[in-house]
Amino acid sequence: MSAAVLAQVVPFERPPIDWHAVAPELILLGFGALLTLIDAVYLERGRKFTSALAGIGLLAALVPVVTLAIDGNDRYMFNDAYVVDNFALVMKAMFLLSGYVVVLLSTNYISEGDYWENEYYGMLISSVLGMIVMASARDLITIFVALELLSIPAYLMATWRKRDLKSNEAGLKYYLMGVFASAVMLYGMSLLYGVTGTTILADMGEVLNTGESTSVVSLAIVFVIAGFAFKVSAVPFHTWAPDTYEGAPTPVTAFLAVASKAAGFVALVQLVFVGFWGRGDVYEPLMWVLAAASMTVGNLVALRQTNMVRMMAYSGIASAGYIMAPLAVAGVSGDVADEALRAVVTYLVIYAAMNLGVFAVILGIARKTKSAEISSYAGLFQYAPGLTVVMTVFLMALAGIPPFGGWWAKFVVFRALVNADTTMGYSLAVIAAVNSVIALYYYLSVLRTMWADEAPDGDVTPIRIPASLVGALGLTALATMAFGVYPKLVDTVADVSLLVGAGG
Amino acid sequence: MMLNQFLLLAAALFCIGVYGVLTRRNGVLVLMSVELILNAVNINLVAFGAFQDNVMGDVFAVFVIAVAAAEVGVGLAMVLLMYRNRKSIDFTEVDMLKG
Amino acid sequence: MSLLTLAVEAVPEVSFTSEANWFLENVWIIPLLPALSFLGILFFGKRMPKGGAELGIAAIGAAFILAILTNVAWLDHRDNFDGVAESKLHGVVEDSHGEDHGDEDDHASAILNVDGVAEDVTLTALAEEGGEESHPAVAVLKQREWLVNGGVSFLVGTLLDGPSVIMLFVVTMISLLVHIYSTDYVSGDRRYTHYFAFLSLFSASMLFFVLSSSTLQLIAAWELVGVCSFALIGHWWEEKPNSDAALKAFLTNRVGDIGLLVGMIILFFSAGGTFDITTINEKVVAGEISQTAVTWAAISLTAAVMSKSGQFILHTWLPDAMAGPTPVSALIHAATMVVAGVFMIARLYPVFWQGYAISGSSINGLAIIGAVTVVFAGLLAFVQNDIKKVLAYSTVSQLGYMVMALGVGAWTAAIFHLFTHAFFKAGLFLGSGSVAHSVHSFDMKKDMGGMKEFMPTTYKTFIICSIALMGIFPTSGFWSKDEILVGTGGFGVGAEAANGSYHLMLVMGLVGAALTGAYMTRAIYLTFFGEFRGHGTPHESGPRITIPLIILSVFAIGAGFLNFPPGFLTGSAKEPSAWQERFGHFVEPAAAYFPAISHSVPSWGLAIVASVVGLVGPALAYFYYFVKVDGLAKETGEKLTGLPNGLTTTNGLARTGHQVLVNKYYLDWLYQGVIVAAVKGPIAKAAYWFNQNVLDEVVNTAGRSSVRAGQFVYKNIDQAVIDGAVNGSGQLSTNSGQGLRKVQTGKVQQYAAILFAGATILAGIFIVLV
Amino acid sequence: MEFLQEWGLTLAIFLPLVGVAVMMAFPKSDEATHKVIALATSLVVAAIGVLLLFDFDFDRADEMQWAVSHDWIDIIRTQYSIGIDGMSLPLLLLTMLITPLVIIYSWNHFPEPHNPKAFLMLILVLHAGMIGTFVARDLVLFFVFFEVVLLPMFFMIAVWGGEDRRYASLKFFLYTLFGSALMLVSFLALFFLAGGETFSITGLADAVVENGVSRNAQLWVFGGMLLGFGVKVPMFPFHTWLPDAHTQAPTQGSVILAAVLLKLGTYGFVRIAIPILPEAAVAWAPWIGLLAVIGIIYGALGCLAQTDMKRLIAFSSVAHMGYVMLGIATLTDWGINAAVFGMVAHGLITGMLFFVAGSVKERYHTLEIKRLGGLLVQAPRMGWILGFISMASLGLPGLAGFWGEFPAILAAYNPANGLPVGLFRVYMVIAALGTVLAAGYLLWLLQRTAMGEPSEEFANDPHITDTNREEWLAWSPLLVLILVFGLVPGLIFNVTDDAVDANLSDCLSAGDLDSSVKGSFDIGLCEREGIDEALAQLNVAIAGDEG
Repeated sequence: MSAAVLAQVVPFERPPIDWHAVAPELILLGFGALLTLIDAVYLERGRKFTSALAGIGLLAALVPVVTLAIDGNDRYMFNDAYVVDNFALVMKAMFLLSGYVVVLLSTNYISEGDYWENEYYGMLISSVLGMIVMASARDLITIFVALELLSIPAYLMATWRKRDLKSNEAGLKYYLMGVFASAVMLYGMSLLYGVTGTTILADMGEVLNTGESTSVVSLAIVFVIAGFAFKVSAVPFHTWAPDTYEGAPTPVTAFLAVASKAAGFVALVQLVFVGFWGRGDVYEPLMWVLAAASMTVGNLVALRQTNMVRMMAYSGIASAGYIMAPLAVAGVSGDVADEALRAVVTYLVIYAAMNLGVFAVILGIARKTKSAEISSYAGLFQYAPGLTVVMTVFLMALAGIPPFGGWWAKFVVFRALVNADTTMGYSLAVIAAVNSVIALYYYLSVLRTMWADEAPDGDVTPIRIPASLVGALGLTALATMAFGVYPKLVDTVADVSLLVGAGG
Repeated sequence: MMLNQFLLLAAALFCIGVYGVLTRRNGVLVLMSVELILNAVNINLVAFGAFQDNVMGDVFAVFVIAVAAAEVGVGLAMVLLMYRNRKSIDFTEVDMLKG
Repeated sequence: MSLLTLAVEAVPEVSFTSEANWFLENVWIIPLLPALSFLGILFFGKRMPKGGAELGIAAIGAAFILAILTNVAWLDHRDNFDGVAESKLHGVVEDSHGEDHGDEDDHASAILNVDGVAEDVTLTALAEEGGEESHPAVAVLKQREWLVNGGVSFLVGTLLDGPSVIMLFVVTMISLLVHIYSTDYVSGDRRYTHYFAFLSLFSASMLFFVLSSSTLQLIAAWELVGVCSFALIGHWWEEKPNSDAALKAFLTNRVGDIGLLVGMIILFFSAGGTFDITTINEKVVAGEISQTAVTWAAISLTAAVMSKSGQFILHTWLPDAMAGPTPVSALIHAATMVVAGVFMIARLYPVFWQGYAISGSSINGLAIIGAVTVVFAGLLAFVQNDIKKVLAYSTVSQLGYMVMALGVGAWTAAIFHLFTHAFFKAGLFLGSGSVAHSVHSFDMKKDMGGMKEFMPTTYKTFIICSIALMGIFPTSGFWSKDEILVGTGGFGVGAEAANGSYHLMLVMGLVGAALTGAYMTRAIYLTFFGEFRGHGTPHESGPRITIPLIILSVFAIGAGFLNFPPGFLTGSAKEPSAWQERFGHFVEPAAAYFPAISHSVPSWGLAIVASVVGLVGPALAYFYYFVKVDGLAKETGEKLTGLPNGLTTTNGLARTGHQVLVNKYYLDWLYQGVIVAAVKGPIAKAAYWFNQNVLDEVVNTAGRSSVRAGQFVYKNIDQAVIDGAVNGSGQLSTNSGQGLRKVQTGKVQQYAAILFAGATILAGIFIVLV
Repeated sequence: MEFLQEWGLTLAIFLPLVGVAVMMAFPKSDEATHKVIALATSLVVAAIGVLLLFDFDFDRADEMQWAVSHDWIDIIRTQYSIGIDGMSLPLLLLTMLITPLVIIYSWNHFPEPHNPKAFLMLILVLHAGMIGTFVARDLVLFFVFFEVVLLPMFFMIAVWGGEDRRYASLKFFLYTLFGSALMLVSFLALFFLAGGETFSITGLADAVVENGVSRNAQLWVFGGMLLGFGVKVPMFPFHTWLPDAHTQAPTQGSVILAAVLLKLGTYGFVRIAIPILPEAAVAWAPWIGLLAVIGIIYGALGCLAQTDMKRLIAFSSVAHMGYVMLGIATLTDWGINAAVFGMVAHGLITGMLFFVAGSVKERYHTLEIKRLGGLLVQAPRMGWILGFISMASLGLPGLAGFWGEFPAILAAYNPANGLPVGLFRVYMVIAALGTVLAAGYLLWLLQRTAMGEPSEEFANDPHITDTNREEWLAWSPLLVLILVFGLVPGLIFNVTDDAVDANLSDCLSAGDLDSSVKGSFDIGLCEREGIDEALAQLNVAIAGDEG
């Protein structure tokens, strides 16, 4: 009987694997394993070099990415389930770099807290691994796996400070919302699979393109997008973000705010540009609603925050709105779509630089004040002018004041919206414009506190900042300024297109 | 013909799961509710797979099951941690962070 | 062209001139001298032994000599000119422009670059370009480019003709005398050096003014003299009244300057975009400019004259200006600056000639203003106890004569009166100064009286100058005033050739003459007769004060002989002999830029009438003061101050009149109390209130502003503004932000609910819509 | 020179930033080094300015010189393109002059909280921004520099300002940012309307015509710019940030603000708004003129109501910029020449006024006019300087101020074709009236601060000393220039004239109007009688002379 069953089984032959293409993933995998091994073997004694090792790992994984980029031609594997094209490479590089910066941020923070350290980096690396897989994932299964691979370690990292109730709560909320969202998303995916009979996005795209529109499809699309909207903390799926950001260890917050948000967007654009390409009628208005809501709610609530991290959480929600905005017009035409994609990528890259920078500063200040309350930043300019100036650069960049990076990011978004020349485009542009003024206000009031007010306890002993943090600050500040002054940098990397996959 | 019944079952499971997630105060029960949703998904996948006879659905289902295991593992760890720190696994009590 | 040539490029030299001699060519040196001395004194004055005075005197002295030589040269030039049968001028054009000029520049600068060294060209460009026949022009014009704007180049230069030549003489001479006088008068002053510095600056500006070849230059100099007068009136600025007077003077003049600017602008454009005086005049004469434009220009310029030359209703600053040191009053507020207005009319005479249609009319704005000023100012002089105030008002009234003369077309007479008046009025001021110097006061009633014993020289000179002022034969005043009266052509006087018959002006003129005589008699009595009412024993002033007085009084007598009316002594009214109208011949421009004004023929009758009237005033006053009051004082032994004030106390009508006069027709009250106070007070406040309340509030919600604006003082408003402006659209937004926060309860399952609700609702929407 | 022609302006822009970078390397404590570095940098920049002045070809003042143009951001066709012509040269040099002077002045006058490093660094950043704005020939580039200026000024006020600094600084920032947001929007709109081909100013001017941008669109875009620049100028209804900013800012801040920053707005009008959108300019001009004259009278009245010296000066800026705007509103090259001259003059004069106000504050620790007095007694030189600049500021001929005012008034008599002549003549009279008020408040200020006896409060206060060395060093150049430009206005007019004319006649070719924005006044005059005959005669005569 069973023999008979076995007899039916077609002999399995391994699909061809392009080792060069998967080299980054493999390297990270290796380092992750290595770290876990070290942890198992050396226990405490591993502390000394794990962070360095993690850093090296991330940079090492960058090497094949670069070589791939130089080589330049797109590679497809597992009948197009796994693609390495420019877009993928750019995003991978960004993930690896921001991961590296997070390592820099973490080094002292983690080693000074009395928690296990080695797992931390193990988690970090596997989460980044998930992200770079996500960058090339072009079918539902891979996307799902990648998503979980990057999420589950993130849950744990958020809960890192075990004995701290806030950290617990942060992790718990993040986890619960996460699994719930992904469950909903999976349901949507299952429906999609049911309708199209495939999980490969490209094929799915063709089916949806030709197939008539059924309500099931709409439902499925909404559910799937909702899942990732949760990841990028777009209103109304944002609720977890502020709490988690506030409670989680700051470096982890930075990681979530930049890397995992970016990962969410990667998935989103892949779905929109490859999978749902034909169904602009559904995802465009959906994106419009999400973007508008996120920008407005995020900024308005941010106005009333007294805690810097929490404020950043809301500002992050708002920026999620900005990044989504171009997707609301993506379906108009091929060129517009390309422009929209570039806008998204540009924004992600610049946003990574300036946001990580902000968190770096927050960490630096917290080393002295042990607090992220905005009021505790008063008079910073008197005793930490350096930090103040850098923070000014970052916040102004976020507010979009030239010549700091952010203006260019906003500019491309506006351009994408205006160029589409549709009502939705213009209306979003207006909303975005209004919002950037509101945003300016809360950024400014932070600056005002730092520059103009007196230090609360008159204590003006300068802050000592460890080398790694300085490194992080330097990197991010440099990038932010460079992007702002010479946006060409971003343009070259952001010059990508996904439509080839969807055949226009 | 056959398909719809599976889908309805899955939908029912899904709804029950959601209901549980939203209403159960006990952490463990919430986790179980999540499992219900995932199983609804699995049923969908397998049903569709059989219906369109390609293996992708089954593969997907397998992945879901595997991942779900990991998820629940983490989840239970968290509930445990919560119990350790505050001697309770009532999710409604967890609201230090708000606003 | 590089930077180095830029400076040069800014000043290419262009000059049109008859083969005039060196002095006429280089007259620009004259203003330059005092200008240099100004800088010299400013920077090194304090280190000089005499505190810079010597430098000033040296400079102005040199200028004076040059001025005399210039006058001589001019005399010669003027006569030769008549000799030139075919009246043409030789044009020399030095062009450092090069070809490097844009097109629009070329036709513009072509106005000047009528090149060709041996080319015969008449005085002014357009006349030449137009190729039209033009009057013989005797003036010497030298110009350089000042700036290029709108592709047109503007010139700065010297226009030397009769009026400017004579003014050179007057200004430098009086200035020199005043310098010398001052070395004694203000010796030991707290700001001795600054004083002389500003004297120099003033002389420079005034000379620059009289030589101006373009209206732009005219404006510049006009303002500059104004500033000098400001600085010198406010010389003792520690005391508020002085600085007030200075401000008043400057601001009043500024009011007039609106007229000046507007007028000049109108002329600029209607003359086709040029500031060049000769061009403007010629075009007006040639009737190339619409009557309306000219009229408006004339009217606006009249405003300027009224303020600068203290014509009635804008004259009020002049008496206050007496707050300055006396020599300054003599130089600036009697002899020179205040006649700038008159001179300006004379310069742009065609404009007024046309604008007011002077020839042929029997009344016009200019004339009436002048006439009114003559009388009203004369009356005011009666009630002054401050001797300088008396002289100030008499100055106003005399300026009235000049303006009136110009108004009735007696151009030469006006200049002539300006000329003579400069001497005797300066003499009077310096005289009063000399008296005040010894009694340390200007109050005739309190601190003077019987001065003739103490200071004989001053007394004699003062008397002479007074007689000249009263216009009694044969002093200079007589001749000039008589000419003016003739010029009015009222009641057929000088009818054959009069430019119009201004009866009213004639009458007013005569009345003015009578008044002048009367108030001067009063002043003389109060100052030099009766018994001394001051303290201490006054003594005659030193030579540095008396010598100028003597010189001036000599001129006060002699200056008039320069311009015997035709038919006097020799010759007949029809063909004047060499000595007659010498002055007129000397000053009156014979050029395309001067209107064809006809010269009235003098009449013995009027001369006699005038003299009689001129004597009646003094006679009455003499009777009242020297006989009645003096006698009263003698028998009662009372000092003058204690005496009942005759008429004004007995007769009600007279009393009110007296009141009105004492209050200067309530003009000051009107200006200070009403207008200025209003602008500085309510109006400005209102504007500021508007700023703070309305505008700022508009920045925040317009609604709240209108409600609150009223009851909020400035600070509160600012507070309000903070909320408003800062939050911008924002109170609302922060509130809504607050509201939205409520959603963030912290309960994870509610979050989940929101998430799921969001998903399903959206899904529902799209299922329905799509 | 070749090197400079290629790199000079770029150096001028970025050297200050290099200076900042260098200063970062030194600890806050050794102030001497910071001062030296800052001064040196600004002087080198100034030196570049001098070389530029010598290398500048004044015959081609209407062309861009030292022009450089490289691709910057291809996808929006933005270029890094900079250059100098007769119109921007004076302003550029003014900037290059003011900054070193401010640094010299600061030498021993650093405001509290004492932190020379940061202070000087901010000044240098400002410097870079200002220079960049004046040389930019590309809208995006212009915008970027225009914004760069904001932050340093914001901090200068917020950190070193007076009592109300937090309020003033934020108000300043939000106002100007609001303005420039609108400006950016109109720039983008213009870019897309004109075919999205280029951001270069000249390029857009042509593109607007080629793409036949609708009159309506032009009006809207111009309106946006009007707001953007108008706030900066500041024009009448948008001026309320100025008094607060000036009153609160430290002396150095006020000086830079008054001397250069305000000019960015007016410069924007003459360099960008009018050349690119002549038709809209004609439509808006009457309104601009109206706001301008309102500003003149209004600012003057504001001054009369002030009790604080610095605030008074601030309001006087509103009035003076009113004249500049009036000149611009006439759209004649007379008016615009006057405007440019006015900008420079106002820069020198008001800058000086603020310097003096600062020094007075330093000595008397108050600027309340009624408490001051007798400055001439206690510090005679400073008193005379105050008198001198008051005279200059009230537009006395022979000093710089006059040449900003009079030609503007004059131009208003006869605005460009297509503008309501009668209306502008009314403006002219009102503006002339403004000169009286100007004299009023300035002399009034002079009388109550400088004249009279010192109030017993300060009568024998040892701190009240006469002008000191740094002050002389910092002031004398300004004083000299005020006089020189007053006597030889050609130095500026002759430079700007061609450039302005070129810009306006560009409008002609670009605007494709019914001969509307005819630039130079003599053509504008053609409506009125007189000139054309005159010109005809001229040509005849010239021909005659040649023949």
